[in-house]
Amino acid sequence: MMAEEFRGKVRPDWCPGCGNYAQLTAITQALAELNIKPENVAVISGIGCSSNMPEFLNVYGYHSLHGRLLPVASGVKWANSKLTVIAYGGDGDGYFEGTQHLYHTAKRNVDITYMVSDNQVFGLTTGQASPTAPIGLRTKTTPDGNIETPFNPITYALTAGATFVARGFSGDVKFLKEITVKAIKHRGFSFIDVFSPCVIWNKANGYDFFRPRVYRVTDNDVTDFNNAYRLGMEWGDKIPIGVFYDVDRPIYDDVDEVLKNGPLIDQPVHRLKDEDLEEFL
Amino acid sequence: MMAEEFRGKVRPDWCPGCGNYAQLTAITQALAELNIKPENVAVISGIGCSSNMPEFLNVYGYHSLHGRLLPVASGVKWANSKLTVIAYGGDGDGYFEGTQHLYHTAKRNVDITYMVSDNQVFGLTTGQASPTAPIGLRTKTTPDGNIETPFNPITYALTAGATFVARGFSGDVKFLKEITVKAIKHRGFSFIDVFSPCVIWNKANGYDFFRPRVYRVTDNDVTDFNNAYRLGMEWGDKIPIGVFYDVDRPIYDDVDEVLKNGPLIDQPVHRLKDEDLEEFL
Amino acid sequence: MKDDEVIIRIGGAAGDGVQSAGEIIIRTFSRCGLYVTSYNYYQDLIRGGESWYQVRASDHKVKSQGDGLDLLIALNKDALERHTNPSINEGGASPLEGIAIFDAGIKGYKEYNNVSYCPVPMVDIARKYSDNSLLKNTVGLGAAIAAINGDFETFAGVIRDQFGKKGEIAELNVKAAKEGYDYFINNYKSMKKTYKISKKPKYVIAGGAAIALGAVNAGVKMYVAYPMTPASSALHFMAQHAKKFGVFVKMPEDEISAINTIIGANYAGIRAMTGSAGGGFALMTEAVGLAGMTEVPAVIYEAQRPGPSTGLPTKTEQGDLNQVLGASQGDFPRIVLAPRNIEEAFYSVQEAFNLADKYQCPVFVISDLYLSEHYDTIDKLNLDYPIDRGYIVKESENYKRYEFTENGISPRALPGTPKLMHNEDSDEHDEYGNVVSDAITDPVIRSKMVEKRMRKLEDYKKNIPKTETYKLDDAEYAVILWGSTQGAVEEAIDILRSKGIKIGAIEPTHIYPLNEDIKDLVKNKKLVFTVENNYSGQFRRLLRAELLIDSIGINKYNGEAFYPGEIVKEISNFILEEKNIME
Amino acid sequence: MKDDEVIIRIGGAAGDGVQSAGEIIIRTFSRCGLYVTSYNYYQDLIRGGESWYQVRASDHKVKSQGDGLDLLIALNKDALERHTNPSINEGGASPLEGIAIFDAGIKGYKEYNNVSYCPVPMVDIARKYSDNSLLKNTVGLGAAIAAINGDFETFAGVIRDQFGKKGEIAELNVKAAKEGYDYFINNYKSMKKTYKISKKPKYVIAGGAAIALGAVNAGVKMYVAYPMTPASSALHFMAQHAKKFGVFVKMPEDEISAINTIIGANYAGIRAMTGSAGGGFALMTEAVGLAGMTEVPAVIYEAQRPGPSTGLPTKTEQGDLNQVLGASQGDFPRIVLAPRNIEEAFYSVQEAFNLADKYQCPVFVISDLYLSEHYDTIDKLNLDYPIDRGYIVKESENYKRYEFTENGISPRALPGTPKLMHNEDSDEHDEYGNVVSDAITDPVIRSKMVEKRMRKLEDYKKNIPKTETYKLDDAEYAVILWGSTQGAVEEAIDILRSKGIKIGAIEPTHIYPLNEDIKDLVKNKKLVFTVENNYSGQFRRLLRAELLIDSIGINKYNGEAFYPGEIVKEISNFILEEKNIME
Ligand SMILES: Cc1ncc(C[n+]2csc(CCOP(=O)(O)OP(=O)(O)O)c2C)c(N)n1
Ligand SMILES: Cc1ncc(C[n+]2csc(CCOP(=O)(O)OP(=O)(O)O)c2C)c(N)n1
Ligand code: SF4
Ligand code: SF4
Ligand SMILES: [Mg+2]
Ligand SMILES: [Mg+2]
Repeated sequence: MMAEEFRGKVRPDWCPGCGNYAQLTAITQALAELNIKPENVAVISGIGCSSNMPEFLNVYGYHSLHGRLLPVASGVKWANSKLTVIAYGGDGDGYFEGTQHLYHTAKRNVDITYMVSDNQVFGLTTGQASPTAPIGLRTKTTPDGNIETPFNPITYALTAGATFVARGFSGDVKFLKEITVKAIKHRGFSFIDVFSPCVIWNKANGYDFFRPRVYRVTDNDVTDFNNAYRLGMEWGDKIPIGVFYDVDRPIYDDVDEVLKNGPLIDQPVHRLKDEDLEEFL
Repeated sequence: MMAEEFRGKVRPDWCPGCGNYAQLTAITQALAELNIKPENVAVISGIGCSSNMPEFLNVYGYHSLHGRLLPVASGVKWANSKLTVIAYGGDGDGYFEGTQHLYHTAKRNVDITYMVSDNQVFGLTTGQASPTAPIGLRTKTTPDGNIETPFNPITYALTAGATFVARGFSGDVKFLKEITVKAIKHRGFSFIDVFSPCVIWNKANGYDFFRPRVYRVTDNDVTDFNNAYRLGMEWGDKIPIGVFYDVDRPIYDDVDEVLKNGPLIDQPVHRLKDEDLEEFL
Repeated sequence: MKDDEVIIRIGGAAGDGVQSAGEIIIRTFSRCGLYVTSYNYYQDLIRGGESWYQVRASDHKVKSQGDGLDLLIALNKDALERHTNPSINEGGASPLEGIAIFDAGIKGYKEYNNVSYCPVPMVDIARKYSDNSLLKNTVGLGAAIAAINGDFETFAGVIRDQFGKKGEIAELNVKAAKEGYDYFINNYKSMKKTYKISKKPKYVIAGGAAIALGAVNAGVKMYVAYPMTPASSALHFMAQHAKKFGVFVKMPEDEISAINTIIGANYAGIRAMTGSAGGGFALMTEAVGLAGMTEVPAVIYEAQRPGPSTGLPTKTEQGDLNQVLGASQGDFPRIVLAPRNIEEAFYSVQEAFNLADKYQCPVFVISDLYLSEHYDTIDKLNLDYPIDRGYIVKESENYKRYEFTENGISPRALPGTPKLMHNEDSDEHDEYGNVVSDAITDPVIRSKMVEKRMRKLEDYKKNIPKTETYKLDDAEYAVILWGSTQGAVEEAIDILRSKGIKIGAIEPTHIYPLNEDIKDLVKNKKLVFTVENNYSGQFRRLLRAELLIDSIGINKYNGEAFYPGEIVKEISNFILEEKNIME
Repeated sequence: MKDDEVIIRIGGAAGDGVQSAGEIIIRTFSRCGLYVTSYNYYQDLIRGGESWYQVRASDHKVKSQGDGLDLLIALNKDALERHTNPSINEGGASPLEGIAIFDAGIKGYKEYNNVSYCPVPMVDIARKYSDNSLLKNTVGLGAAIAAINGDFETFAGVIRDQFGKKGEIAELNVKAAKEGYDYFINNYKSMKKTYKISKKPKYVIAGGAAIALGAVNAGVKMYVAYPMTPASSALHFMAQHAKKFGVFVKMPEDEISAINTIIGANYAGIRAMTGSAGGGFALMTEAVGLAGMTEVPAVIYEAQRPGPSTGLPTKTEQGDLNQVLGASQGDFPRIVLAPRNIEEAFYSVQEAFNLADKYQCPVFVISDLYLSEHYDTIDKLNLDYPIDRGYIVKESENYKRYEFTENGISPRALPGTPKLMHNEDSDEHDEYGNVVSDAITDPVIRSKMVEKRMRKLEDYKKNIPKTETYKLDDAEYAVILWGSTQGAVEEAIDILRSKGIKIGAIEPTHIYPLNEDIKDLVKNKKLVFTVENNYSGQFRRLLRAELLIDSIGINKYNGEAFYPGEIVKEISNFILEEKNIME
């Protein structure tokens, strides 16, 4: 497959320079590399600039509600586990409105890939501080600078029990693509937080901020939880990107008595017979 | 003050033996010990057996919605920071419906005390598996046994940034009271998960399960995050109870430009004057 | 108190085994071939508190818990005094006029006329067999079977099934029951009732289970819900039958997750369902609009209980109609069904799935605590309800997910279908599913897309089944009802007719949108009443808003279901008043 | 196109500075003492896409964006062609009949009649002063001021204020503008308009800011909201003025948190408020019932945009009425206010706070994108709105939080008050606040408590201000409107009256419950119309449900606000048809 075959007819409407373009590239290239058929891919998004993604792809796209992409994606995957399900959304979407779903979806180890475009702001609603906004960031809602400790997506996902936890950067598409390939291949809940500059509302923390700071982590022991947690806490002059954690654990479908029997969509419908009603006599 | 003065006129309607009685005792004794006036205490609860608590107290009680006690409690505290605000609810309430609020309230370091009655089930709705239910627990919703990894309240609260994290046990009321005193005195978000047997719906994990396993932790370094996290992960033959983490960090009111100026309820109302409208000319 | 029926009530505290005793009686009657209905009065707490269970049986269909009480089994003194007190105040329940069975150890109770007190040494007998304090209930039930001249062997069979797993315990119970039975026979006089026992067993089923069963028969493959009374019983039933019926059942972190998960699953092509009660459903409302906008089928079970807010969690009301009609912003097609009884609940859910697939929109099945939690006997269920998955395509040239069609129904392509990849969007979109609010909003397409969606409802309106009626043909007065009040209203109508008042009922089950035929049905009626279990007359308002039909509201909002006698009284008053005015 | 007014439109792409150019024009007019209103047409994306801004000014009050267009400033070729095209299709906007100002570099555009093309070397002039591409807008604005015979000095003052912080830049802009101004004067003919410039400056304010200001003046101490267009502008205003006005502003994790936080704060005794749009408000509905049940005051600002679901985020609609009325299960008192314009929005919020405190219930202020996001000039705001905190007690013997009173209003005791400790409960409760569904549910108290709560609404109904009308006294036809359609409807009425049709308007602002006086107002009208910005006629249905008033719906649902001309056309057709039938 070619990455282009995964590109939709609609031209992305993101601002020139927006970090989301990198994720679009990474996702289409990863799908091509993995040789997945477009019809077998479902991309589910929330609401935000980033969440406009499905429209720009040639797959089954579902642009849902702010913060609700993970329940929708779980429903899709559980209904038809033959599909490759990717959830894609913003940091406001996933770490504010959808915090709860992220935790419990990760805990369940649902076999989907979740990529977050982390730009530290609400892009689409014109630039309020998001949960990952650094202390001091001035926005429409924080005119005197943000005062809340930023949300840490990595330690959150780890604590939740995600079996694949990674971080990417829109300024390093090649590496992002590699991470994405691994995430999609991973059996279980795979999570990628991507530093994705918003060139309009968060100029202070754009490519110029991250480029000198991020460094690729490649030789870490991805099965070492404590090391992953430590990497997640690392912040400052050096900020790691890469796959921090990657372990093999049963997915939800392995342990559920019904899902075990194969994709629900292929399981026969049970029409009631008289003997099914015997318990009511 | 005497603990009895904090007892309301309504007799608790919990089942005989229910773990919640211990929390009622611990809270009333702690308030008495701290010599707080009943009128200056607000106890906010969610919905569940545990959440019936406010009715049994002689304080300002607010029995809110399932999972929403923390936003309500934050509103109360921010409105009138002279009040001692205690949030009390169940594990379904706090770790399912309210997961999101717990995280963000802790992250903000709102100066309230949050105690959770953790019985691993939904008591009031007749015993479904709660997020802390152990693998294999058979309930109405998990007739073949629970298959989800249990939620870990301790590591969750720590990751969220709670500045006081503790665990208690209804079978050790004295220690629970001591923890509660510390939690209320703590300036910032203090969190206590309490093993609180439900003698009706979770007989397998009641006093008999916990009593031989729990042990008091008292000589730990409560400022050591990693140690606290490690204590939170400890499970099996030995399960620690006690204050795992207790650090001093600015509370939300310290850093907000308006809250800084004292209780909102005491701040004068700003009636508009003509000069306030000048910016519109 | 009619001769051809019997009303039995068991009273005690929560945790006393009141409900399971009631269920044993129901099943005994059902296996005797009688029709039974029941009423469960319980509190929002696990132990203690007052609780009672009423069973009414006859050889003809009984439709409500009924007025009157023939036999009381009192499990404590409080229950004995409460249910014999002529001014009993349980929201409409009648005091006992008949036999009271209770433990001989209960002494010093207040005595009333019309009651024949029949103490039975329930505790003493029970102690002979076991320490289990619930065994005394069985003794009392045995005595009750004697009191109503019931068939002990059928009863013993039910007991054996109930305690089946524990063979020895079952026999123990049967023996204790027989002692209770014999004690009554030897000491007291049984009542005379004329109903005939056929021994052709009937089904006994509660509303929640009927809803779940209906979903199973409609081919549901996924049920995702967060517990909330009175919707939980369907969830429990589903969970317990998940493996048997091949339904994936999940209790997620909250109601928001529940509905969005089933929307995902329906989008992916299976039938999936969720259910909740008022407050839990409130949390789902945003997603209702998502299903509406993306045109994904979704079946939602809304089980009402008294509000506002947490309200009375274990009581009944019909106060969520406004919420269901107002769920989510904007205009989009939704369909609301309100089954009137347990049997209909089974079919309504199946119809809901077909409608959801056909019209690609959210479809609600509204119930209430009374309907969902009580048991009825049912002759037979027709299991052949056809499944129709609607307009799903596998191939298409120039595929348009939201094609402008005449009836507004556009072709669905399920994920996995080659070549038909497309976008489904909660933003307003064009026929292909592409957003119209980006580069330039197209107001023309926007209008057309709104109209396309709403045309589905116009199409549906043409296909709403004729509104059912009860004794309406010659009626001068009409009662409009919806949902679970059917039984009480129909029995009230029978009583009023026996007094010479020509009255009938109009019984819409497809409550939104409404069938316009109701306009004809109310024509020329002297007075039209709308009976509902809420304060403000939510359905009465709907009739005004939709059909400009005005009516007199008969409302009850104390948490209990209507009793036929209450309706008779209120309607009689209005008719009397009207006659006075006429004269 | 009237002589005593001017309509200016600036068209370009998102990110081109369209909106800020529009605001400069508005402010210029306002400082000249003219009345201005505006219309903002933009897309749901940050850069690119089509966007335009319309300003209408006169020396008398202008109430809508108006029909017609006198002057276009086109920032690109696309905009030039679009707005001059006679079949322009922006949901009702008129094509240009007048002057088009655009950069002289734009070539090869399609030309239309009725347009006088006035290219100005905007880019060339701008380049002389700065690299900033937005400077060319200033040149165009300068030319526009010349075209309308405007006062350059006032305009320069606005520019200076706008770029004030950067003194040098301001002067640069003024100079560039002057060149544009001079270029126009030297090359083209200005238009003749008869409005008088007084130079007595007026206020310019947008709806969102007016809402926020109203809250401040009502004594709000806390505003908690999660951003959502079109409610965000109030949040932004509050955040930016938090310190100045002493309001604690917080953006929490979600809307559920927002509303529950302000309920906590109101319970604790301060005035606190939240706001959201359709989908965000859907998430708040459960908590609306909590406020209703616990009788905690809560003011909720609901700003509508086209639905369902995400819909058209930057467009306008009045489609959330059903949702607001149906928010949360069960029956409980709620009050809904719908201000008709920006000035009224300021007062409505203050009234809402007093009503919330008086009736201890949720009170909604409904707005829409058009009302919240556009700017109007306003003469003066009365700042003396009285604050009334309602029935709060500090002492009481045998204190009953939910005392059964005649008007249903019970005494509140705030936390911190000695001796009045009590419980407030989302479960049904007795007068003391203790739950009635525990040991034994008391159906009598339940009914009484429902009635007590609902009596508050009866009391309120007696106090709803008289419904306002417009030219209704001698009217044969009536238009009912709610909310932001006021301006377009009143202007339509003026036009219809100028054609000899006697028509007036009925303008309820207190839309739930409704004042019964509307029944009288519609009496004997030949035809009654309800104009609203939605598909299904949600307010029309409410009039039927509440007052049995039927009307003809005039509906627009393409995302744009009504233009007076559209209403004139539709109403004329109906009246013509009616006359034909009559004859
Ligand atoms: C329930 C709900 N609340 C609020 C909104 C408004 N809204 C749209 S996008 C957005 C935030 C977007 O931020 P983020 O998720 O970080 O995405 P980004 O635009 O930065 O990619 C919000 C709050 C909404 N659509 N739905
Ligand atoms: C929004 C909402 N969903 C569901 C419920 C029903 N409900 C009441 S209590 C409860 C769970 C109680 O469990 P927990 O919080 O663990 O408290 P416990 O009874 O065990 O103390 C639920 C689901 C509700 N009241 N509101
Ligand atoms: S506003 Fe920011 S996040 Fe949105 S498209 Fe533009 S650059 Fe990207
Ligand atoms: S059911 Fe369990 S949690 Fe509830 S009161 Fe009884 S013992 Fe306590
Ligand atoms: Mg973002
Ligand atoms: Mg629990």
